[in-house]
Amino acid sequence: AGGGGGGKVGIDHPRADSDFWNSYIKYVPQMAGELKVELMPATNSQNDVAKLVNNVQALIGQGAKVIVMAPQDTGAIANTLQQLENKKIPVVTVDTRPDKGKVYMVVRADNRAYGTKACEFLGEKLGGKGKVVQLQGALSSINGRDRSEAFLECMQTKFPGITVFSEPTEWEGSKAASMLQTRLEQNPDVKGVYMHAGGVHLAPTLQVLKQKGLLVPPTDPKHVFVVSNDGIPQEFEAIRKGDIDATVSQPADLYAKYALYYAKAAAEGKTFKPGPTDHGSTIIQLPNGLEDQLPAPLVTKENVDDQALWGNQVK
Amino acid sequence: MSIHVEARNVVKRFGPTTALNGAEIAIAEGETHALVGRNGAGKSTLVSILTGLQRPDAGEVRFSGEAAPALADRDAWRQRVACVYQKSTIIPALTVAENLFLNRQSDKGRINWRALRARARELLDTYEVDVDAQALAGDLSVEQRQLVEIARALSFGARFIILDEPTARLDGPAIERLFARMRSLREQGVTMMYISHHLDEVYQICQTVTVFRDARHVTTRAVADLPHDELVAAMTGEATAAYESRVRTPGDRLVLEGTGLTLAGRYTDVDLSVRSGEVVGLAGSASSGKVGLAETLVGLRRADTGTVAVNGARVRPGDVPAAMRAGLGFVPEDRHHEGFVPLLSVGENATFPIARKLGRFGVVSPSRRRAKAEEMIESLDIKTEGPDQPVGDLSGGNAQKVVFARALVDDPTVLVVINPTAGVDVKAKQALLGAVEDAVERGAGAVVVSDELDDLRICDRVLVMFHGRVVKDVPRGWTDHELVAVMEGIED
Amino acid sequence: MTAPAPRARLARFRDLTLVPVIVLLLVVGAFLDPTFLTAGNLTNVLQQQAAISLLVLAEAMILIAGKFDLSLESTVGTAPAIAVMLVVPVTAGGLGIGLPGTLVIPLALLVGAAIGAFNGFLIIRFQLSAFIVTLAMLIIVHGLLQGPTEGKTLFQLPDSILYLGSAMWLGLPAAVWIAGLLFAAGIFGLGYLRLGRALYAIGGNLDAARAAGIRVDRVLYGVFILGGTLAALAGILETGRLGAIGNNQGVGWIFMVFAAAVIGGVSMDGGKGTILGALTGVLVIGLVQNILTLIGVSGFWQPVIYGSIILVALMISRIAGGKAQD
Amino acid sequence: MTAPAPRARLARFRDLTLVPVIVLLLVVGAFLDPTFLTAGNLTNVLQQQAAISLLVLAEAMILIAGKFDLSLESTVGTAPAIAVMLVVPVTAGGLGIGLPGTLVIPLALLVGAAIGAFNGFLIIRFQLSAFIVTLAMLIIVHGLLQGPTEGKTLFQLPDSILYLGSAMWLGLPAAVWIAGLLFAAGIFGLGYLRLGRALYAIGGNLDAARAAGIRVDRVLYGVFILGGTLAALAGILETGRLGAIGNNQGVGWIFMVFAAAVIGGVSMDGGKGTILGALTGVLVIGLVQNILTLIGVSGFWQPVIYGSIILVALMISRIAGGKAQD
Ligand SMILES: Nc1ncnc2c1ncn2[C@@H]1O[C@H](COP(=O)(O)OP(=O)(O)OP(=O)(O)O)[C@@H](O)[C@H]1O
Ligand SMILES: Nc1ncnc2c1ncn2[C@@H]1O[C@H](COP(=O)(O)OP(=O)(O)OP(=O)(O)O)[C@@H](O)[C@H]1O
Ligand SMILES: [Mg+2]
Ligand SMILES: [Mg+2]
Repeated sequence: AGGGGGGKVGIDHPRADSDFWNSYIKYVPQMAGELKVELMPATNSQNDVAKLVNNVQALIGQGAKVIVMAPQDTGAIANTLQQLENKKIPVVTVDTRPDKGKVYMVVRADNRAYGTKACEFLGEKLGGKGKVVQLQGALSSINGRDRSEAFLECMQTKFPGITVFSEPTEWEGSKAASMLQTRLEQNPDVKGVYMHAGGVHLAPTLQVLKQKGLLVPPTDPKHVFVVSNDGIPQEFEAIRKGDIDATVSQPADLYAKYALYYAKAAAEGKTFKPGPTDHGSTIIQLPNGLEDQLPAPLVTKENVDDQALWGNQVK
Repeated sequence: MSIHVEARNVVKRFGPTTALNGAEIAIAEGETHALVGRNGAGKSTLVSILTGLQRPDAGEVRFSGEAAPALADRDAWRQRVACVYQKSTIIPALTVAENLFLNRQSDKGRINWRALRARARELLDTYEVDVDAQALAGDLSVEQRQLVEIARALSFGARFIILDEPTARLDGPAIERLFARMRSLREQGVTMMYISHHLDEVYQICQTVTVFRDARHVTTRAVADLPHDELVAAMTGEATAAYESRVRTPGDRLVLEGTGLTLAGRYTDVDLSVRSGEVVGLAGSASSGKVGLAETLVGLRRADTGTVAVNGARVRPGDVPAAMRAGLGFVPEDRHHEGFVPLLSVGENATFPIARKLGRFGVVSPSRRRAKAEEMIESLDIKTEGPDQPVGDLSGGNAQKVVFARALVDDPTVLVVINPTAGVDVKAKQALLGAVEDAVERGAGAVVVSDELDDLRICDRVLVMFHGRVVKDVPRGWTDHELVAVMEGIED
Repeated sequence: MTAPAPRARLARFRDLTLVPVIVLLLVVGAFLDPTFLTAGNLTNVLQQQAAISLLVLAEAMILIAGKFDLSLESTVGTAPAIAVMLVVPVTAGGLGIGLPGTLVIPLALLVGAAIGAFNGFLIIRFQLSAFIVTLAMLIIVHGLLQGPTEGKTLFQLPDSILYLGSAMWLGLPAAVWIAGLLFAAGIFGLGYLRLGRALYAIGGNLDAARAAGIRVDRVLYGVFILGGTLAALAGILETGRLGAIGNNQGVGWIFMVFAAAVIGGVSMDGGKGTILGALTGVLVIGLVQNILTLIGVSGFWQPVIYGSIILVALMISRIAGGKAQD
Repeated sequence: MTAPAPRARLARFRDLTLVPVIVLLLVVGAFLDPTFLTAGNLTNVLQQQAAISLLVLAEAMILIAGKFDLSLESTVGTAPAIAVMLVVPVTAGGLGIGLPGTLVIPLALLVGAAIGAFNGFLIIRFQLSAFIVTLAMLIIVHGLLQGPTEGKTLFQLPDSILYLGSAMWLGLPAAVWIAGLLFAAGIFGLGYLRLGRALYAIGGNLDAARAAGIRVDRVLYGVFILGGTLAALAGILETGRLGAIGNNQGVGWIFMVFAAAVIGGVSMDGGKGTILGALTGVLVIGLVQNILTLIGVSGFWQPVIYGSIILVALMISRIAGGKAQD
């Protein structure tokens, strides 16, 4: 028995192939120490919901009393949530909101807000006209879809003068580079890029812009405005150099912290209500549980050195 | 006598080749009918049409006056005709029992394996085939597989049986057993069609013979009325004298020497030496170890103990390139298996051993290769469209000539040929034996490994092996009977 | 009366070369984690492997017949998804056709069979390379899931399609019973039925099979269609287990399927291997996955351990089998 | 003096069955989008295909020699990544060994060669099935990238490794020159070098090749090592193009590689096909991708169109080639 009361927390990590999730994975044991959560060895479902289901079964078998997970496929987890509910095991999900099945708390930043923020930033910089490219993640992921839909919706309503090209990259740098290169060839007047994942899209985008001679300061009329998404240190570096203009900082540290915070609370039998929280966020009511919507700040040259950003704390 | 099987005016084309061009055959009830012809004359193609595996482009097949069944109706075909095909139809990964009863393991429902084994054993006993019914067919020797195929064909109880070169891979006693079986079947009134390049077998076992040449029917005659040379003339379209082996005096130089060679399970303590200008035969019945020994001499196998020297220099064991560089050329046992690369051209297959001499810096000059290949095609009389034709498109005899070309291309001082004339027609056989003798006249020494007495006739002496040991060194002038007696271990 | 010959006896044991590996995994697993040997955990392993094992069964039959099918993995998601879309209303992601919900399982099986038949058509009729045809089909069939769903998960499913994958029969998941029964049928069929033996004949020597009167094309069509149907059934079980059809259902399975079949002794060259052997291959893979999960090996290093275990199992079956693989 | 026989002339044209397809794609592309036929866009297509084309070159040689290598795709990421980790400091994701940065390219090529040699060792020495060995190696080699990087992208790379993939020589990307030269070398080598012809002999009939005095094992080792090295070079070019080494670099390429080789006329059965044919296969795939991007086909339906085009190309090369594929 560890420090806290209530019992063991089982945690499944969704994937190990992106910088964002890797930072999250690193924060988890650190936060568990701080919050005195009795954490079981983490499992990793490698972006495969079938593996996630297997892992959860194993964690329960090993005596988990609370489960923390981040199902990348939000539909296919319904049965597992049902089983967990039957066994009276509360579930905290991180980053994604299951479509069906009871959850104790969803710890998530608003992915639709990412898309909207990126759209607003680019729309203003371009003065409401011109062409932008959206490098999408995988179309089968809810977060990718949320970002994509919100971005398109916002562009249509607020900046109807802007043409958007959406490129599905399957989270692959190689596809992103090829598609952006082709699109720039076809439309040399593209003036903005929104990348869904800085981890995979940042370097290829910069290489393509460099090759085309478009990697110039914002003051230059040839400048292409780039908004990224994730908030990893390399993006901050690029913002400082003026290579890109902004990124949405996905709070990897807060994900880890509040996932474990709510897991511990669940184990101790605490309950929460919708409304503002003590950490600058709001809890909203879902049909199948509650969701704590953590703030996801837009990082630009102005606030890139803010030490509160998780991207400035990794080293 | 009524006609049991008849093919009329059959035409079959494969792309540009016409395998059968208005071919006919009529086989009378109860006779054993030989079909002979040179390689590529269309014999096997007719077999596949007579057994319902292929549809003729034109013409018809009739059984006892009735039209042949539809191609899809395999059961009907199998009641009418059983066949030992030229190409093996054994499935190596299955047991002998299952191969014997393939697709008729049971009438319907569950297969009773125990009963199947019993049936298989019974069948093998009936035909005196000494093979374990439960062994995997892939573990059998070539000869045993052939016997299993024959037993299977006979087991259908069909009134008409086709045997396409069944003896090409059998040794003397096995052939005798097969013939005994065929005679007893004939007494029971079974009709047979028999294909072979061994014309003496035709005289031994058949009553009527049909000759095909260039995809057409040439003649059908009673065997008794057709002298040997007339038969050969019908096949080749010209008068051909029987092969006369040449006389020569071997030199003194030892070109090939094997000393104290032993390979467990194959051969034991063999010494062998070949002088320049000498042809040494290696004979022996099944499993005597002669092929294993020959493969060791050329580097395809590694002996457990003992050494091989070519032209006085020891050759690294189990190293074909080293043996070739030392001056050795060879024809392997099975041309399909080790003889040629079917997709590559005649020119390329023939010149692999000298590729390094056809250009500098690892480059092979196509024009020099073509020139060399044309020379070989000319000297061995290979029937081909040219050096660029893939060997896979050639008929068996011509493919074997390409394998000879490969062995001879580097002017070897030692030539080792294994079963040089297997499945090869009369004329090609003469050409190939002539090629061996030509090489020897140029000063090479040769080893001829064969079951065929005709091949061994060119040898200055024949080493007879029995159960892995050389039991006798027989000089020129032997009679068939003497040599066979030694090979069978009856006399020593 | 007659003692079986040593070779044949050995061949029978060759199916079971992985049994020592399985025993070893059970011992090692028990040693590493106390939960491992509990009935609950082992049941979970079986349930988790139930769907993929049907693909292994299908692939083993196709491989034994000397062919190849990569597209099975895509059928796992696409077949049930298309069936569901034909049934549910537009609001739930359907196509607006609205067939009765009870038809959903037969529809899914039908879609699987149709995919198999199309593969067979291209491979047998057009004599195209099976590897590359089914590779293209893997991409196309998956696109037939992504296209109409636009990447969205289908989660409002008719109850009937959920039942098989989630029900318990006599204390064991229904999926385990189904997989068990189908494997038993497979072992029997390929061991004792003429049709099953025909697969070995076709894979071993196609011309010989044809000469023996086996209707080669018909049998091969049958095997591709059966393969597609089994993949669809695997998809139904997986759908029931997960409660929804994600866009990635089945994606990436095919490698594990081949690994299981081959370490279980099925030859890539046709004509060799048994369904029982393939089953042991599935179990080895399932146990390894379970143990790695239980002991919590870092996700980053899992592939290395995993791949190495496949290599080792391969060597064991190579050494025990005694022959070169192809 | 002697005119080539009709057969041989036909065989020569068989390499070029995709040329009409390429012409058709150029026409259709020009019709659909005015940018398509510009020098800039076509250069982009070549640059985008440069890295993957090296894998096709490697795989074509391995296939012609009658073997198989799936693990090439993992080498594309892992070889440069390991080389980089040996060079950069720990803060940049390195292993803390700190070899000089100028060594990074030779190191990457060495890692690729070592992976190829290990594949060869398992396949040739242990006589294991190439498909399944390289499948396990695909997983393991990718794990060797994921493990030490813990899934992170390597962003801070030595300049030397970026140069080849991003430089321009005489107005064309260096990568295009490199791929072009290597293909020219491949066409020459497999057409006119003793060693190259040996690949055809080995793939066409291994035993005959051995009996013809070809050192089969040595040549096969060579081809696997060369394959690994080319994959590493592809990785270096890709790294330069993308400016970083992500954990997914190369992942998923292998299917496209096989598709390109096979529609280009290289047989999965060994001994058949040419490097020139494989090159036409790469170009077809590159042009299709480019056109789909230019006209902006919905991402959801792209796989269906894509897979169908592979099937059609396959049929065209089947009909033009005239023989059954294997
Ligand atoms: N499936 C096929 N495809 C193409 N050509 C073929 C095919 N089968 C036979 N041929 C060609 O048809 C001709 C006749 O062949 P067939 O096998 O009938 O000869 P054969 O008389 O049996 O010769 P052999 O004595 O060598 O067995 C040959 O030129 C052969 O190359
Ligand atoms: N690949 C093999 N592995 C093991 N034993 C073999 C193999 N091939 C042949 N043998 C056995 O080795 C012995 C000698 O075989 P070898 O082929 O040298 O004899 P042979 O004189 O050529 O016989 P045949 O005339 O029947 O071809 C036989 O008992 C044979 O069954
Ligand atoms: Mg024949
Ligand atoms: Mg022999």
